Amino acid sequence: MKYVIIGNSVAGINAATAIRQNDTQGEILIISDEQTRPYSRPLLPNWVIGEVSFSEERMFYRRNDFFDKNNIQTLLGQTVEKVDTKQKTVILSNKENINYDKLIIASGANAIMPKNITGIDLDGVYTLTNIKGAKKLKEDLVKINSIVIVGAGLIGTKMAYDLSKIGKKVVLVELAKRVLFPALDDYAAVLIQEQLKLSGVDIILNDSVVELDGDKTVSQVTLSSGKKILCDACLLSVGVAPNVAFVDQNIKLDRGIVVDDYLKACDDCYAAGDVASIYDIVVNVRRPIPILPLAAREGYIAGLNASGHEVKFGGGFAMNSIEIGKVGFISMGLIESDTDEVLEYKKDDKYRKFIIRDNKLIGVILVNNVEKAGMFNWMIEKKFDVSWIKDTFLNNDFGWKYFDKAFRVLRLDRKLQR
Amino acid sequence: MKRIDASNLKYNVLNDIIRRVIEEGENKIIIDGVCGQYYIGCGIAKPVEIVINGVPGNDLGAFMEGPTIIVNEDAQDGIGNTMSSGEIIIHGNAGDVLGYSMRGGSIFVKGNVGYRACIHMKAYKEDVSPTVVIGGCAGAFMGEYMAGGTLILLGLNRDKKRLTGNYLGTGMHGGAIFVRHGVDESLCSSEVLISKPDDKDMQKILTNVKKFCDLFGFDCDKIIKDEFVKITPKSKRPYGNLYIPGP
Amino acid sequence: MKWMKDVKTYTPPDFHVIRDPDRCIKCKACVEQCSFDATFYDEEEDKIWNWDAKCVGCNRCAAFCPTEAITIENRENPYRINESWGKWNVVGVKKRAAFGGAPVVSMGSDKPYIVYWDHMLINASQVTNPSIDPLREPMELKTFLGKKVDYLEIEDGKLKTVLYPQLELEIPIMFAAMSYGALNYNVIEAIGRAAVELGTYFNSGEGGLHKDHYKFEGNIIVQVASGRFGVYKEYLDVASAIEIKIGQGAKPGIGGHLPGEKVTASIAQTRMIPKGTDALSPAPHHDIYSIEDLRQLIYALKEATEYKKPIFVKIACVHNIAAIASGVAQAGADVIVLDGFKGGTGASPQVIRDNVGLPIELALASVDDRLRQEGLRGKISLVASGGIRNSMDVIKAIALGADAVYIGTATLIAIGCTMCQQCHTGKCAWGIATQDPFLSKRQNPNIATQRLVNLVNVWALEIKETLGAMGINSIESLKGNRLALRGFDLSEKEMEILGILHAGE
Amino acid sequence: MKLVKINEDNCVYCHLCEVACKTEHSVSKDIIKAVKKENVLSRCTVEFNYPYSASIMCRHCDDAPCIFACQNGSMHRDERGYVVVNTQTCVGCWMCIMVCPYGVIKQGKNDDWGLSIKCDLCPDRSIPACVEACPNEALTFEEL
Repeated sequence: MKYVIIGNSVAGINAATAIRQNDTQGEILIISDEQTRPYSRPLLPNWVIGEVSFSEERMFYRRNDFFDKNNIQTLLGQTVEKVDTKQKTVILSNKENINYDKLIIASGANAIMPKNITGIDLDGVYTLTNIKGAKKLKEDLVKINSIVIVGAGLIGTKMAYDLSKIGKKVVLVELAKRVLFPALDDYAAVLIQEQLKLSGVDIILNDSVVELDGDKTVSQVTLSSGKKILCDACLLSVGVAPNVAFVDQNIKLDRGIVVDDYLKACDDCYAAGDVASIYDIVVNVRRPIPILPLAAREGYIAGLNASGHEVKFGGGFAMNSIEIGKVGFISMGLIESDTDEVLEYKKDDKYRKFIIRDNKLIGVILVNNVEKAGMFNWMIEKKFDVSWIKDTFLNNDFGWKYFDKAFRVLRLDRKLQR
Repeated sequence: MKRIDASNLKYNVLNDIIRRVIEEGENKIIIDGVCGQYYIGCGIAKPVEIVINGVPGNDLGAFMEGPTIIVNEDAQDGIGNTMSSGEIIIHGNAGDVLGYSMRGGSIFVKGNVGYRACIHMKAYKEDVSPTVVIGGCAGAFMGEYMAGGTLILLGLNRDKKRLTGNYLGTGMHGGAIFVRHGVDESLCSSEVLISKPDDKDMQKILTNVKKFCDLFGFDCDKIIKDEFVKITPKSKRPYGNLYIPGP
Repeated sequence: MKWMKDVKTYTPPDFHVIRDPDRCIKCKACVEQCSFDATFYDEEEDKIWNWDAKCVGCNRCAAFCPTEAITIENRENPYRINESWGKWNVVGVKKRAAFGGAPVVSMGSDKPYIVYWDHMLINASQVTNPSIDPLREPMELKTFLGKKVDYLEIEDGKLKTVLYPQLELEIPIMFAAMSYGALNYNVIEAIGRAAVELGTYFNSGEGGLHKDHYKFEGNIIVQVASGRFGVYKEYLDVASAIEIKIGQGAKPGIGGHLPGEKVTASIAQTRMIPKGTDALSPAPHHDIYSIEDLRQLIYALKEATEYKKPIFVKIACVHNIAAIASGVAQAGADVIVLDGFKGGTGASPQVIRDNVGLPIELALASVDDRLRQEGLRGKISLVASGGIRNSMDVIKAIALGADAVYIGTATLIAIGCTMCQQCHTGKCAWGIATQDPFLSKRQNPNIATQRLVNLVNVWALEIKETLGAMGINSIESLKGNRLALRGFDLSEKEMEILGILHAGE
Repeated sequence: MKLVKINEDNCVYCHLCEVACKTEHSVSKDIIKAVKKENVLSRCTVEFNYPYSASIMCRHCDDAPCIFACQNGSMHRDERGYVVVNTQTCVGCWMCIMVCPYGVIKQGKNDDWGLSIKCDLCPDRSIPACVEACPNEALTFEEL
């Protein structure tokens, strides 16, 4: 049995791990266009500003002996040009053909380069979803004194904070009315914005970049409001798009690769991670949810299914954890709703918000008291009936003490598995 | 139905016979010639009917659970001692300590009762509550330490006699005593309150008096139209303030 | 501090809580363990405070402090020393005057009365009638409690006489009557399990028996007291013996009183009373005003249980105990339980506990004497209780004439009790005499059972070793063997009552 | 797999498990230094809601979400099969906290980085420190 995995990151690595657990003999090949050992993508902003380096073990996703220990072959620095699911072949850009018995596509997603911005091809325009983009930014960082960051998502916001921390002048431009738009509501976003402002970040909301100017290198950014900002560089972080250029017609696409409940894209072919369009159990649609915990689990389940199991993937939902300055927050699922029951607790920089629909928890925002967040995550995932316990959600000391004894004992004794 | 002749039988012999008869599955027993034998019906936990002709001795129906005992003459002391359920019907007078600590079932006495009737009678679990109806008069200390249940005193054959003795309801901390024709307040202990029965109480009285009249052939309407008073404890904790934590 | 102390009712604290700030790590173990609010945490100051006036000296905090930062000290009498008044008399007057109530206390009397056990020495064998090594030779501690027949009739090689029901004890030590209500579920559970494991009996006390504890059938003695709480057919049936409680050593002539706040739903159901009402046990049984009346109740219980169970009658030791015991024996009791002056209590008026009654040693000796004189001692069994503190007290009690003993206070001390005498408050920090579900958790039945089993087994070993030293191989041979005892530091009259010779004689 | 069983009916809310945990996970292994100087965080937390109290710590899920959520493999299964965090590599992104269904991972500090603190079932001991310290067998080490 030969397993081929496209993508050497979270989903791919977990797929390989799962396959190796089931099939100690089969051949596993990981193909990636990157040359490096799998690394921790969320740490790229930290790497850019020099907080962490590739000489440190924490930069990597798995320890150095991972491939040897699990007997996994790798083919690094090779781009996949085509996948032929009929012939069960992967065609590389160097025209080499690799046959497979089972294929797992875990090619991830790349930064979106908005087409409607003119001058996007100039030097000094950066993205930060992979090592290539990050390296460019890191190399040029000494020359950069002021930078415009387009898009206040997780990467944009974290980068804005990190860059201003090392003394760069940062302007953060966001189309929406607040930073971290899909992850936070207004109240929580204001807390984050305060932290950003404290560290010197200029935030421009409800505005977008229309033009980049400069002689070879970006020197000015024009916003749709007409405002012009002088800068040395521009970081684009407006989102990611699945990496699906190489798939054939057997694999259906919507925004990502369409998969069934077993993460199967077509016969003997699975997709996992940011590239896969999975079921969002909170908003009830299929879409790629590009977050690391889901990618890992999808990869693992795809690996299990590729190696003979039949494990259902129940779907996922968006969740985020980030710390900006003194404010740490975790948000999960839906963050705003006018039609559902909303519970809120606000006091200074403490914030708790819960959205409940049909007695099921569907959204949570926790700011600065996040240690029990996972319990809510469990409730969302399990569609737990919270009608009898929701009154205690707003307590800052929420915990097992508020549960029904019988339920609590069953859970803590691991009789009720997650 | 089984008839037992109790003449000249010692109480333990008689009771042994009763127990054996019940074990054999008999559910109605008539005992003739009873003359002071103790403990008839004691500790029996089956819904049998025992009819006693003659005067039974002390502790009739003690600890019993379920039987119906009908005494066609007078009865002695300790009737229904600590009984849990069942019914005792006395077609005459009864002696002292009637229904001591009983917690369920009912006792109907046609005539008078002696001292210390219904001491420490108690109710529990909301729905388990004893009822005692006394046709005649009672001696002192009636309802002492009473912690639950219903006691109705009718005073039918009063005849200048005092309706109750002294110390009515001493240490009472639960239940209610209903007395027809009212009660002399000076006989009551300071722990009780005397009031007028409300409609719910009257309903309870009516139900029990009706049964009493059916049993003993009195005119219910005539009895019930007289004034009743209700005696209830002032507190569930009569001695709550006597003590302080020491030393 | 939370609030100023109440100056109007001030009496000096009994204890001083000393906290070593260098050792204190503010882990709050003491704070959570103190059920009397004598130690508490001030979050704002990040400081743990002590409040001496509230400390009862239970030592729970000191026991739990992981760094030994806490020491509890007895406070000296702060008043000018007055030999005829003493602190307790002064405080006693003040408290009564300030609160207008009689102090209720728990456990046995703590006053410095003579303990006769400590004035008796046990004999041993030398040369003649050699001593026995119990580790290698059989040693019989088995005891039977119940009425004995005068003689046995044998017909055709078979026993013709019908024997009275007997309780069979592997060890002549039983767990004394402590009711559900005084103790909580977990403690009764532990005592029951220990009784089963040890082959002895535990007494339910007057509070009825929780349905869950019916599983100890075969090792239960149930009590019928004046309140008749929880007494019904099944309760009588599940018992191996029934004890009629006439009196209790710590409060002879006084009724029981379980305050309404302790009557939880479970206790209400077990006692068969309404929830939250006081559980009042009248001082006397109101159907017992004479020996004849007692006989009536004894036989009522026998009738109710078809003569299958021995009936115990427990009486508190009072001045004419010998005559009373004789009456009880003649009333038909199978076993007489004598409860001595030093016996424990969950709650008793202080004056009664400390002044009324008779030490068990004297009472036991005089009852044994009297019953012998009347030829009754061979027919019935005697159980001594109230102030049995160690295995040698057991030996001495048996030598003075007891068949077996009840242990109560020792049982509680084994599982944690520190005799702080706060049982009546319901706040027992050791989780014993409390119904508070949070405090009750402090008794883990698994651990408590093991401790009780250990205690009684060790006592049994000590008894066997002592018997061996005396050259006796059966506890039966020790019974009433007062020659095995010698007194010292006692008056002639005391020795006469105890029926023992002076040491050296 | 042996785990710490939580017997809430026996918990007396004494915090001694926490103290033992802090001491065991300190550098000095000295109870007073561990708490007063090192400020060690306890891996177990005692909760209280009268009359309930119990010490809660990692349940070492078979299918541990924290391992999946970890962005750089710091959260992993050790050779004993227990879920532990590599304190050398953890960067404190709190992704594990976000998914822990028992809410038992705490936020600590490790030089410049945040550090997820969780129960490691005392690798240097045969019985975890909290179990050994529990005075009432509210925590027991047994097969679950």
